[in-house]
Amino acid sequence: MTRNLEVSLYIFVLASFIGYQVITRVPGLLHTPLMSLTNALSAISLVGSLILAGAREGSMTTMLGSVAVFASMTNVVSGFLITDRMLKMFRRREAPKKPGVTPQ
Amino acid sequence: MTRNLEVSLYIFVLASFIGYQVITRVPGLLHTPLMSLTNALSAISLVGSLILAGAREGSMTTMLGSVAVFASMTNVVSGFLITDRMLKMFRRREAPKKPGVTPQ
Amino acid sequence: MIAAISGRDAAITLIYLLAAACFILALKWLSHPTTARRGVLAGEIGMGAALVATLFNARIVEFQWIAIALVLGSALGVPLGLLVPMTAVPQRTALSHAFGALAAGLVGTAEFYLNKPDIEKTTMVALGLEVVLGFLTFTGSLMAAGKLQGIVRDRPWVYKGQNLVNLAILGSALVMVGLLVADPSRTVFFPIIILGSLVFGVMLVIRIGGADMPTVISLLNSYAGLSAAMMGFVLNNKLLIIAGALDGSSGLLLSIIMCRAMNRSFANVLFGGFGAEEARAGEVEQRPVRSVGPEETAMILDASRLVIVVPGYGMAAAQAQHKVRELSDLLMRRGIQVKFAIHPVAGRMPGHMNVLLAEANVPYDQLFDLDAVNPEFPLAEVVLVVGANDVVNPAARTDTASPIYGMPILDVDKAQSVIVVKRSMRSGFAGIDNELFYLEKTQMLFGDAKSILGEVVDELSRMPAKEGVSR
Amino acid sequence: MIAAISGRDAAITLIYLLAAACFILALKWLSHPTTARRGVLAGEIGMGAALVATLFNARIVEFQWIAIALVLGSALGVPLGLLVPMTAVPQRTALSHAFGALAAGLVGTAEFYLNKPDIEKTTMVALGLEVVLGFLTFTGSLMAAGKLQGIVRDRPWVYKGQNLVNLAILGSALVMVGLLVADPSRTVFFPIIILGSLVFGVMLVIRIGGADMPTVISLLNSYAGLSAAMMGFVLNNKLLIIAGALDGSSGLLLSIIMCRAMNRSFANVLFGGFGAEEARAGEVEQRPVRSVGPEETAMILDASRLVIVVPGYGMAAAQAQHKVRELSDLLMRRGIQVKFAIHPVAGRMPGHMNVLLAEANVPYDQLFDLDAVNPEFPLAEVVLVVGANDVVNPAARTDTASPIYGMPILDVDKAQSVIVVKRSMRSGFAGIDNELFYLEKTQMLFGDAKSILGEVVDELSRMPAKEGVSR
Ligand SMILES: NC(=O)c1ccc[n+]([C@@H]2O[C@H](COP(=O)([O-])OP(=O)(O)OC[C@H]3O[C@@H](n4cnc5c(N)ncnc54)[C@H](OP(=O)(O)O)[C@@H]3O)[C@@H](O)[C@H]2O)c1
Ligand SMILES: NC(=O)c1ccc[n+]([C@@H]2O[C@H](COP(=O)([O-])OP(=O)(O)OC[C@H]3O[C@@H](n4cnc5c(N)ncnc54)[C@H](OP(=O)(O)O)[C@@H]3O)[C@@H](O)[C@H]2O)c1
Repeated sequence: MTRNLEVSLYIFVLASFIGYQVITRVPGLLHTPLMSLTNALSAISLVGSLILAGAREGSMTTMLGSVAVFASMTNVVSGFLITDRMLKMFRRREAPKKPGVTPQ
Repeated sequence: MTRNLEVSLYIFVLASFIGYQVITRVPGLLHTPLMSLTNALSAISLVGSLILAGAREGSMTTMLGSVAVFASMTNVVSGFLITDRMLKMFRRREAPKKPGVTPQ
Repeated sequence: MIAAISGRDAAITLIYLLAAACFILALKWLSHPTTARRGVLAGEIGMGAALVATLFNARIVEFQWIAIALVLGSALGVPLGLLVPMTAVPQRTALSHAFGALAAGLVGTAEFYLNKPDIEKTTMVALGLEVVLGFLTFTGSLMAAGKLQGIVRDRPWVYKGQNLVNLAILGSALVMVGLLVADPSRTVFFPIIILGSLVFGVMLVIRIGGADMPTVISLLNSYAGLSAAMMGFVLNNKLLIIAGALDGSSGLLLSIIMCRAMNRSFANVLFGGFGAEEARAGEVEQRPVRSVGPEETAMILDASRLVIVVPGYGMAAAQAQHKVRELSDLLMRRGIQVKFAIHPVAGRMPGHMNVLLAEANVPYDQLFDLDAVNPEFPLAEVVLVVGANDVVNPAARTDTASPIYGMPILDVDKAQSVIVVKRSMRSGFAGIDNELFYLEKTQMLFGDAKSILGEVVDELSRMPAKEGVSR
Repeated sequence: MIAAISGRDAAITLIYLLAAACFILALKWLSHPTTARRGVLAGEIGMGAALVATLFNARIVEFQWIAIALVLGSALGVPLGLLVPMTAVPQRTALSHAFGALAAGLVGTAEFYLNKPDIEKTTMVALGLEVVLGFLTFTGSLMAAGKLQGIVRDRPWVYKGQNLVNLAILGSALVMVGLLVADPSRTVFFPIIILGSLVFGVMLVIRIGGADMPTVISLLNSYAGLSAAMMGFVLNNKLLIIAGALDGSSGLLLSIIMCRAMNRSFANVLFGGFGAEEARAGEVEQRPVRSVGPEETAMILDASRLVIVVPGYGMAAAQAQHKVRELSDLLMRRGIQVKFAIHPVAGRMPGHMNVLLAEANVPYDQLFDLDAVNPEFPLAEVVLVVGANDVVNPAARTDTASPIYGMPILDVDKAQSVIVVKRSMRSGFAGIDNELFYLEKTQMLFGDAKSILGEVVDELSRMPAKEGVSR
């Protein structure tokens, strides 16, 4: 066992607790946006792949890294965009009083 | 800045988040027990003082350490005891139907 | 162990910490519609900061590949984010899990070949998990997306001893990880591990019916998160661990919520071949039902004070949400109170109905969940069931033999009268008959939800406005 | 940086992690009375495990002092835990903050003298904060305890330019910490820092009235937690950091809750000298009020259907909670509904009333908080105010000049009739007159809460039972 592992374990346990706490507070109303948002967030694996793609440590590493960057970046962009698109649609009572209002 | 500091900062931030999350969920009903419990928990500084008290690194260290151990241990014992004592008293409707029941 | 780090690394570290905080806040703010978009913003800020900071990492020496990958990724991301219709959200989600997991798997692979043969044992464990989870989630999610999109055939592919075969595949992959932990120089195993995981992903999902996909997708979601967290263990990057853990727990919780609401176990979802039943029980023996036309429906609705609308998968399938909105607006302007009853697993993914109705611009304070609305049904003169079936099936309360027994349902049968919009007497996802349709108080409005409700709307709008009506 | 650690240290580390998890669960389970005691158990398990594990630390070579300290600590802890009456809980809490903070301060001191002169800058910052926070919390909490116990005179000690002096003391202590960070060999500063902190603690609290102590105590609580966390930074012990952070946030949140409920700012609490006003406005000019006797009170109560009891500090001061319980039981057995309205800052600490009533065995589902009960007052024939004053003072709604203006109160004045139990017309903690007492519908039942309510109970029990009463 290494210090790094020790640290990682602590971080993981604490973060999982937080995840449990905050996510149980998300109402069913927003479960679909929740899915797409957490999705975008976990695309942070970007930081791992960026280093590989730029580290000039053999063409294979560069290639794998670049593909990974591509995949993650796709998730980042699409994830945030679609989440925001969904959330924009959620409205309070006011709006639909005048019907025919198209979702902005 | 050292790796240790980096780690400590992460732990501190995450733990504070958790603290905020769980404690905002404690109902006013239990705020007094909450005080005494967190109190007992923070007496975990015991682990720090134990090492000093036992490390045979000069009589001053030993002395300071021992006093610290004494102080923390007092909090541990009294904190848990009184919290449990309070919580034992909280009852659902059933109990007081037959009046004169003395708190166990 | 005072290991000092350079000013630049310190800065990067702190930015990562800030990013982690942003991510947590993002999810925290998602707890209410009014703050949700702020949450997205927080997430974007964190992501942007982390990305930029990483580019300053000393190990990065050449940027052209990074630039290309980022551009291409964005180029694909924008359409995926902006053009995908709301009804295709489940597929899109599955697809992005596939991408995320692929990234994790590839990074793991690269790390292995960079650091072999001297990889510290615990690191190797994490790396192995990262790769296995990554690649099985990759193919699994692709399959799921394919099934939902109808590219892969939806019908579950089941044969005897299937579970054994699958477990064997997964098992051997894990065993080889173990061997690599013992001696990382046995590099030959690595490709086999990858292959095994890829195959297992396919096998896992191929046996599951399309309707169960949402649960599986959430499960895969938590795998993807876990795999990202493992990547964090390998690179000891705390931000990765945190984000991974958040993603993982969200996936896990959602799948648990779904299973609960369906009153089923993970095992049942993964190995039950539930979808198969769906296929089998497709047709049900005919029994007399009262059917009704659009015009009469319009009159019944117009005659009542409180109407509760219960949307289900059928509304999604028919894209009828806009018609439903029009209808409810019409009724409300005619002084009739309209409420929407949303079952947690109505539709095909968590929150499915909420998103569709929001898209159709129905205010969310008009939507009520199970517990809130169930006491109201007895007060409703009419309940309009739009393409919902299982979630309003009384068998869940009464018939212990039924596959959905114990699943909490909307007590539509307690209402004063019920109108059910569906195309036929065919059963829903659970593939079982629904007593509700045969009740005295129930009338069937047969037809495609969108078109038939369109007719109801026309009828209503043709009716003369009532006097002295105000909301 | 692969820094491998021995098997023993690894074990200790994992046990610490487990302890941390236990602590978090402990607070989580405190979110409901039915799980709360499990929470205490979790906390004890975590603490026990951590303690034992630490004894295996390689640095520990001699155990006699540890043994002695542990024994003495327990010897003092048991009576403090078991014999302290519920009404003295505030003092006890203050005292234990003092102990905890002292421990942190001493450890910090020892660490400094062990590692000087080569102490890494950031470590020195943490160490400095630990020591300053530790020692100022030590004396501050002792003062607070003393005031609440009546050992130190309660009346705030205020003089001109006091804040300046205090800030100067604190400031200089912090400056010297800065100097030590720059060059840890300047050890001469260290004792001065300690002294400054000790003095500042006294100065901070000496100017605050006893009634404000609870807020101050919570604030000191968060300091103590922070100081423990800093100790964790110094020893880089993650368990310490976590526990400290939990303690710190709880203290901070509680003090915020109190300030909100009193509609006051920290600054006002710490520098406002609120207690002083209390002293000044002790006596209020006499105006006519309707007073009532125990017998009539008994009859009025017996004649009503819903009685709401509003307990306040007076109930605690009089130890009247058991009499109140008896009264409510009598009434309920006579078919009268009894509810308790608990204001968040009724009494002298958060949850004060809840604990006292629980001690008197009142079921907690009979207690209702502000938001839950306020709509009910108009329905109550009688509201019985037992030693509450500020928390039922309508001035908080109406009189912008009042010091409690804006503080959310229990709308007792909206009830059909009110009976107020107190000894005199003297004002409460805020030291202001209370319009409620002069209303048409209000009657004063003068006397010590315990004895006078005792008489009411006797009257009631002497009354003939009503016919056909059932709960
Ligand atoms: N929401 C989730 O997260 C989730 C996840 C996994 C599984 N599930 C399962 O999915 C089911 C959801 O229940 P549900 O009541 O919403 O849907 P359902 O039980 O699947 O029933 C949908 C009904 O809609 C009708 N329909 C289909 N297309 C239509 C159209 N174009 N126009 C009108 N009607 C149409 C179908 O009848 P016709 O064919 O006769 O028209 C069908 O009976 C539950 O069993 C749940 O367990 C949900
Ligand atoms: N709970 C907290 O956490 C907290 C913290 C800080 C400050 N505070 C402050 O404390 C106050 C609490 O309000 P409160 O209404 O509960 O209490 P209060 O406003 O302090 O009034 C208590 C009343 O009880 C009466 N009383 C005292 N001893 C009595 C006895 N033996 N028998 C009968 N009556 C007796 C007193 O009148 P007589 O002298 O005429 O009997 C006094 O008017 C608020 O102003 C709050 O801001 C609370």
